[in-house]
Amino acid sequence: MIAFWALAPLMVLAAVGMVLVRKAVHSALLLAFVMVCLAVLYAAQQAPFLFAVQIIVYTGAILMLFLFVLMLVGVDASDSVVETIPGQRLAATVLGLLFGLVLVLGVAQATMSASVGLGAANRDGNVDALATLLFGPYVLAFEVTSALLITAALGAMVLAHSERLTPKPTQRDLAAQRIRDYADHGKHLGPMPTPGVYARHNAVDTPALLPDGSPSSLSVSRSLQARGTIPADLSPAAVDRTATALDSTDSHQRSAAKHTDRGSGR
Amino acid sequence: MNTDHYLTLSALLFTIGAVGVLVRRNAIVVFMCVELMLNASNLALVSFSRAHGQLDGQVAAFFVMVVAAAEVVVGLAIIVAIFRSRRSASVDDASLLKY
Amino acid sequence: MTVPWLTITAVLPLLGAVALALLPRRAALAPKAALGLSVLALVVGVAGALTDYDPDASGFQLEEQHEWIPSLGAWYSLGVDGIGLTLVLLTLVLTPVVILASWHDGDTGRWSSNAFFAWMLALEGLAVGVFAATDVFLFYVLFEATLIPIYFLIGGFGGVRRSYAAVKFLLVSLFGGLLMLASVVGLYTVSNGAGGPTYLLEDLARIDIDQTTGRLLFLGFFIAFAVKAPMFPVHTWLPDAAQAATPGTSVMLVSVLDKIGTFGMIRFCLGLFPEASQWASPVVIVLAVVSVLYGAILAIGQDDMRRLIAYTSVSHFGFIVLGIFVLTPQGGAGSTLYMFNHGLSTAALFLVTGMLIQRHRSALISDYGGVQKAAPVLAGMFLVAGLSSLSLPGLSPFVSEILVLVGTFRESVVAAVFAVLGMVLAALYILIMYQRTMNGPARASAATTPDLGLRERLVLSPLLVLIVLLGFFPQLLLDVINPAVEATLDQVGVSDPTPDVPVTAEEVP
Amino acid sequence: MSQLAVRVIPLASGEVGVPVVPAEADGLLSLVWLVVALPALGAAVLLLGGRRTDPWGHLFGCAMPIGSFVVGLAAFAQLLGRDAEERQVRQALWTWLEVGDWQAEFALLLDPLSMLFVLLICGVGSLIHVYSVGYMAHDANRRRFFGQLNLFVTAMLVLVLADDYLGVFLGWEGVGLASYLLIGFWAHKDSAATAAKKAFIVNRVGDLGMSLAVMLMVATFGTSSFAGVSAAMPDASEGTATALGLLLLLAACGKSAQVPLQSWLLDAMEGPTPVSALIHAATMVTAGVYLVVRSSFVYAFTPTAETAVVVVGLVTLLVGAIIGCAKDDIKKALAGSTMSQIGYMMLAAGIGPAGYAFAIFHLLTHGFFKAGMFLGAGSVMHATDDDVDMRHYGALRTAMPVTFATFAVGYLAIIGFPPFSGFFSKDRIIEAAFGEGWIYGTGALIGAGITAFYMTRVMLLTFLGSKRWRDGVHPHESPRVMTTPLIVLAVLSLVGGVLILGGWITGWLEPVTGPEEPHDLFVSPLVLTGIITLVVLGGVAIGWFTYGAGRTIADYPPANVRFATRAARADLFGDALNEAVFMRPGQQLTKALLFVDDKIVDGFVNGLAALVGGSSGAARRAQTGFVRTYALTMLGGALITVVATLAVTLT
Repeated sequence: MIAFWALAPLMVLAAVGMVLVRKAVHSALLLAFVMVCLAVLYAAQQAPFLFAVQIIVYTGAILMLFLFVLMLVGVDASDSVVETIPGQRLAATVLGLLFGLVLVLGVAQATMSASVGLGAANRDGNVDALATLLFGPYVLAFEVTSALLITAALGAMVLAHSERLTPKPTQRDLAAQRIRDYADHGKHLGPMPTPGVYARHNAVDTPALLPDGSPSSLSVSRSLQARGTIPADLSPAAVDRTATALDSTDSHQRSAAKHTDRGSGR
Repeated sequence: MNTDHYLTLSALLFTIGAVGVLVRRNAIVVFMCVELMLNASNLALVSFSRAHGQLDGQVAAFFVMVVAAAEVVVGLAIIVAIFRSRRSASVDDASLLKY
Repeated sequence: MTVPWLTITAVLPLLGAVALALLPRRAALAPKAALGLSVLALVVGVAGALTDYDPDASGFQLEEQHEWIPSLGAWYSLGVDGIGLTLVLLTLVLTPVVILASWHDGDTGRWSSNAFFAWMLALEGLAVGVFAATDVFLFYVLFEATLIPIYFLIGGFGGVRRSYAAVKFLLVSLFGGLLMLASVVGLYTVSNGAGGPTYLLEDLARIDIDQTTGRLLFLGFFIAFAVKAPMFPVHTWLPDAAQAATPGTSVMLVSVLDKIGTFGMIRFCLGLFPEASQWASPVVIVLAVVSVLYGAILAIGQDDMRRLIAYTSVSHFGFIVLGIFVLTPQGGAGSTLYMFNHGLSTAALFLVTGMLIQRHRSALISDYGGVQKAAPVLAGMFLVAGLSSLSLPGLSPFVSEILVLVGTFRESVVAAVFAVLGMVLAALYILIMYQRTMNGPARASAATTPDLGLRERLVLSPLLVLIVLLGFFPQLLLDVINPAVEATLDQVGVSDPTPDVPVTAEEVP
Repeated sequence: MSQLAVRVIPLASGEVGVPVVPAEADGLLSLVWLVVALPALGAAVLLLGGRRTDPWGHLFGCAMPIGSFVVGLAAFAQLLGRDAEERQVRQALWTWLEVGDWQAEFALLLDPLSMLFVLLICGVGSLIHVYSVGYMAHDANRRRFFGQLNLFVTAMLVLVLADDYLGVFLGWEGVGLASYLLIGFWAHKDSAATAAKKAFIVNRVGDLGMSLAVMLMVATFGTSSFAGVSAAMPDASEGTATALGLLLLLAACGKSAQVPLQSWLLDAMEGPTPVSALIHAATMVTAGVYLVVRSSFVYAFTPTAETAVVVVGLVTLLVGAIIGCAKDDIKKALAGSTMSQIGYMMLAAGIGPAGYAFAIFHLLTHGFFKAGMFLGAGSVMHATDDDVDMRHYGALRTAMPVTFATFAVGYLAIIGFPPFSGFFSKDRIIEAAFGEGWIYGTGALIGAGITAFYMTRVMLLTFLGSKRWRDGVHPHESPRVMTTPLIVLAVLSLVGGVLILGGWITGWLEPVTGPEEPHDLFVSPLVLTGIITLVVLGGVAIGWFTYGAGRTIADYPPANVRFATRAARADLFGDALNEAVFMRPGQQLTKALLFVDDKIVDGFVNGLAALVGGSSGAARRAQTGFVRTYALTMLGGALITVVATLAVTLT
C-alpha cells in the first residue's frame, strides 16, 4: 500500500517527464526509473519472479540496449521542438486525454470483487508455480517464443550487417587516387604539414608557419576551425599571398591575351 | 490493496506511453514509449493475476516481456540500419512508403 | 447412342488453346495448328447440325444435361434451337477465317503468337458454349468468361491505346455483368420459392414470376445485354476497342461476342420475362431507333476506319434490337438473320480495312486516296463488303434489314420511318469512306499499294461468297430460324399481326 | 377481250384497277430466265475473271445482251401469237424468303409492259455495247467496263421482270449500283467519284419510298407481289392507296431524276458517254415511269397521288428544259433534255389510263432518239479529244457527216417534227395533258417550245456555224463500229412512230394499263397538232436567230447575264438548296453529335472512371507515410472501440 502510493505519483511524473524531455538519454533514464518502480510494484503484488525478470531483462538488458544504440546514434542528439505534422501534437494530446479519461472511467465503473490474492497459488513458491504453468499448459507457447527469440537475433544480425558494394581499395589504388586528385584538382600531394612547425608551441590548435612566416590552415584540424577554437581565417595578408602565388601562372596568360586584343584593335 | 488503483495506474502509464509515441519523433524515444505501454499492460496483467488468484496473468506478463525483448532487438537493429543510411533517427524522415 | 456434338464443338477449341499455350515458341506452328483446330471444330459443328438437328422441330435440340451444382440448381445443360444454331455456326465459320486473316498478327504482340492463337481458340470455344447454354447459371459463367480472352487479345496484341481500350472494355462489360449477376441471384430466389432451385431455362420459363420482380430481373439482364450489344448510350467502349484491337480481334469482338448481347435479349429477356419485355418494348424501341441513327451519323463523322466500322455496328445493332423488341415474326427472324449477316459483313469490312491499314500503317481515311488504281482486287472486295454493310439488295444484310423494317412497320410505323433513314445514312458513311480511300487522284503512297495476296483472297472469298449466296437464298437459314422465333413469340404471348386487307386465296390463283 | 372486261373493277372516278393475273410460263416462254441469266453470267465472268479475260472480254460482254435480245424477240413473237388476256406469264424460280405470313418468291413476270422494256433494254443495250467496243478501245479497263455494263443490264432486266415489289427493289438498287460504278468509272477524277456517290445517295433517298412502300404493302396486304397487291387493292382504304402512291412516286423521283431529286443526273454525265446514253438517257432513268405505270392498280384508287405524279412531271419537264437552255457542256444539255422528256412521261403516266400507253410510247421513242444523240455526242467528243464544251465545236457537219446526219434525225425527233417518232409520242402526251386540264396542257406545250429552242441551240453550236476548234484538234468521223449503232438508232428514231399506227401500242398495253380512256379536248386533235407544230417551229426560229444566222459565238459564256440565265446555269439552285437544307445542317449535326459522343456520352463513362480514380486518389493522400499519423488513427480507433465496448457493457 505504502509502496503503491509512494511510487505511483513518481512513476507518473517520470513517465510524463520521459515524454517531455528533449534529450533521448534523459528519457531513457526516466524510463529506467519507471521500470524499476514497476519491478517493485510486481514484488508488492506477490510476483517475485517477475520482479527479478523485470530488473534483469528490462532494466538490465533492454534498457542497456537502448542506451547502447543511443550512444551509436549520438548521445546528446535532441529532438527539434518544431512539430512537422500539422495538428499532430494537439490531436495526440486531446485523443490521449480522452483515451485516458475513458480508461480510468471504465476502471472506476467496474466493480471488482475483493482481491483473491496469490497465497494459494504461490504455496510451493512463485517460481515453482510459474514453471509448472510454463512447462505444462503453456509449453507450446513457450517453445514458440524460443523460436521467436532466435529469429529476432538472426534478424538483428542481418539488419545490422552491411554489404560492401565496391571492392576494398588497395594501397596501389589509394596511391593512384592521390596522384589523380593532384593532377585533376591540384590537391596537395604530400602529407599535411603538422601543426606547430616553426611555431613556438606544438599544441594541435597551433597552426604551422609557412616559410614566409604566415600560418597554414592546412595544418590544423578542420573540426577545430569549425568549433571556433582557432580562427578559420588565419590572416588576410597570408591568404592574399598564397592566392597571388597560386595565380601567377594564370595572370601571365591573361596579360598576354590583353596584348593580342589591343593589337587587333590597332 | 485494491486492484482498481493498479489498473488506474496502468491506464495512466499506457496513455502517457501512447501520447509519447504520437508526439515524439526520435525513433528511440518512440520505442521507449512503446515499452512503457507494454509495461503498463504488464502491470495490469499482474494485478489481474493477483485479483483472480491465478498465475496465468503472470505467465502472460512473462511472455510479453519475452516478445518485447525480441521486438526491441529487431526494432533497434532497424533503427541502426536506417540511421546508418540516412544519418537520422527521426521517424518522420522515413516516410517514403506513402501514396 | 447420341453424340454430344455441342460439347465436342466447344471443348475442341478449348483443348486446342491449352495445347497451343503449352507448345514451344515456334511461331510458324501456332497459326497452322489453330487453323486446323478451328476447321475441325467447324466440321464437327456442321456434322452435328446435319445429322442430329431437325430444322422443322421447335424447341431445343442436340441437348445434353448433367447435374452440376445441385444446391444452386445449376446444370451443365447445352442445347440449341434455330437461333442458337445460327450463332454457333457463325462462330464456327468466322473463327477459321479470322485465324487465317491474323496469320502474322500474333508476332508483334506483348506475348508470343502461341498466346494469340490460344486466346482465339479459347474465345471460340467459350462463345460456342455461351450460344449453346440452356442453363442461366452456365450461361452467366461463360458470358463472363468470354471477357478474359478478348481482354488479353486487345491488351496484348493491339495498337497504340490498347491498355486503355482493354481496361475500358473490361470494366464496362463487368459493370453490365454485375447487374446480370444480381438478376441471376434473383432468379435463384424466384425458382427456390417456386419449388426448388433450378436454373434450367425450360423450368424457369414455366415459373410465373411476379410482375415487379420480373421487371427488375428483366432490367438486370437487359442492361447487361445492351452494354454487350452495344446500344446507345452504353456503346462508347466499342469504338475504342475496335480502334486498338487487331482486325481479327475486332471481328471476334463485334461479329461474335457482341451477338451474345442480342442473343441474350431473345433467349433470356423475351424467353424468361415475357410480361416485362412487352412492358419495356416502347422504351427499347426508341433506344434502338436512336442507336440506328446515332451510330450512323457518328460513323459519317469518323476519320479512323476502324472507329467508323465500330459506329456502323452500333447502328446495325440498333436494327437488331429493334427487330427483337417489336415482337413480330418478321422482326424476330430478321434480327436473328441480321446477327448472322452482320457477322459476315462486318467481318469482311474489318478484315479488308485491316489489310489496307497493314499496307500503309495508317487507319485514317484522310491518309488515303486512289488505292483502287493500284489494288483493284482490294478495292473491289472493299466495295462489296461496304455494299453489304449498307444493305444493298442482293447481298445478305438486305434481307435481314427489310425483314426487321417490315416487322417494325407492323408494330410501329413511326419507328420504321425513322429507322429507314438509317439506310440513307449507311450509304453516306460507306460511300464517303470508299470514295476517300479508293477513288480520287492516287496519293504517292497509295500508288504503290500491293494488291491482295493469295492468303488474303482466301480470307475474304468465303465471307463474300456467303454474303452473296445468302442474299439470294436466305431461306437456307430462315428455315432453321423461323420455328425458334415462333416458339419465342408464343412464349411472350403475342399473336402474329394480321394484314388489314388480307389477300384471299381465290384472289390469287 | 371480253374476259378481261370482267376482271376490270370500275370505280366512282371512272378509272379502273387492272389486277395482275399471270399464268404459268410454258413452252418457249419458260426460257425467260435466260434473258436475265445471260448478262448476269457476263458480269460474273468479266468482273471475277480478272485480267485473263481482257483479250476477249468486250466481245463476250457484247454477246450476252445480244443473246438476251434474241431470247426476248422469241418471247415477243410468242406473246404476239397469244390472246390479249393470256399475255401475262410468270415463271417462279425459288422462294426468296418466307417469314410469318409474308412470302416473297423469286419470280419473273413477262407481260406486254415488261416485254417492251426487255426489248428496249436488250436492243438499245446491245447497240451501246457494240458502240462501246470502239469508244472504249483505248481504255485499259475496257473489260471492267463491259462487266459493269452487263451488270447494269442484268439489274435493269430484274427490275422490269420481277413480279414482286421486293424483286423490283432488287433490280432498283442493282441499277443504282451499276450506275454508281459506271459514273465513277474514271474514279481517279475526283469529280467523277463525287458524282457517283451523289447519284447513289440521292437514289437512296428515293429508295426510302420504295422500302416504305414494301413495308406498307406487307403490313396491309401481307404480300408485296403484284398479283397480291393488285387483287387486294380495291379493299384497301384510300389513305393507304394515297400513301402507297406517294411512296412509289418518291422512289420514281429518285431513279428518274424528277424534281426534287433531280440534282444527281447532270453530275452523272461524268461517266463515259455510252453510260450516259444507256443508263442516264435510254433505260435506267425511265425506271420511275415503269414503276408508276406498273403500279397503275395503285394509282387507280388515289386521285391525290395521281395529281402529285402529274405535278412532278410538269415541274420537271419545265425545269429540265430551262436547265438545258443554259448548258454549254453538250452532255449536260442533253441531260437536261432527258430530265425534261422523262417529265413528259411522268406527266402522261400521272394522267392515268388515258396516258399510260403514251408514257410508254414516248419512253420507247425517247430511248431511241436520246440514245442516238448521246452516242452522237460521244462520237463528237471522240473526235475532239474529249472536249465537251459546245463553244469549242462548230461546223462539225463536214468533218463528221454520219454523226451529223444521225444527230439531226435525233434532233428532229426530239423536237417533235413530223413525221419523226417524237412527233407522234409528244403530240399524244400534250393532247392527253390538255384533256386532263388546260394548265397541264399549256405547261407541256411551253416545254415543247423550249425543247425546240435548246435543241436547235445544241445543233447550231455543234454542227453548224463557224469552226471554233481548239488547236491540235482534228475532228474525224468515228470508226464503223461506232457509227453503225448510230445509224440503227437514227432509223429507229425516224420510224418509231409506227408503233402508234392503228393504236397498236395502246392495245398491246391494255392488259396492263386498262383500256385507253377518251378525253375531251376544246379543239379537234388535228388543230391541236397544228398548234403544237407552230410552237415548235417558233422555238426553232428563236434558236436560229439567237445562235445561227451568222452570229459569232463567244469562247466563254457571257458573265453579265440576267438572273434567269444565272439560275438556269446553276441548275435552278437545286444543288444550293440541297446544300443549304440537307448537307450543311447534316454536317453541323454530325459535328455536334461527335462532340456529344466524345464529351458527354463517353465523357460520362470516362467521368465515372475519373471520379472513382480521383476520389481514391484523394483517399490515398491519407497515407502520408508518417508512422505517427497512422498511430494517431490507431489511437482514435482504439478510443472508439473502447467507448463502444463500454457503451455496450454499461447499458
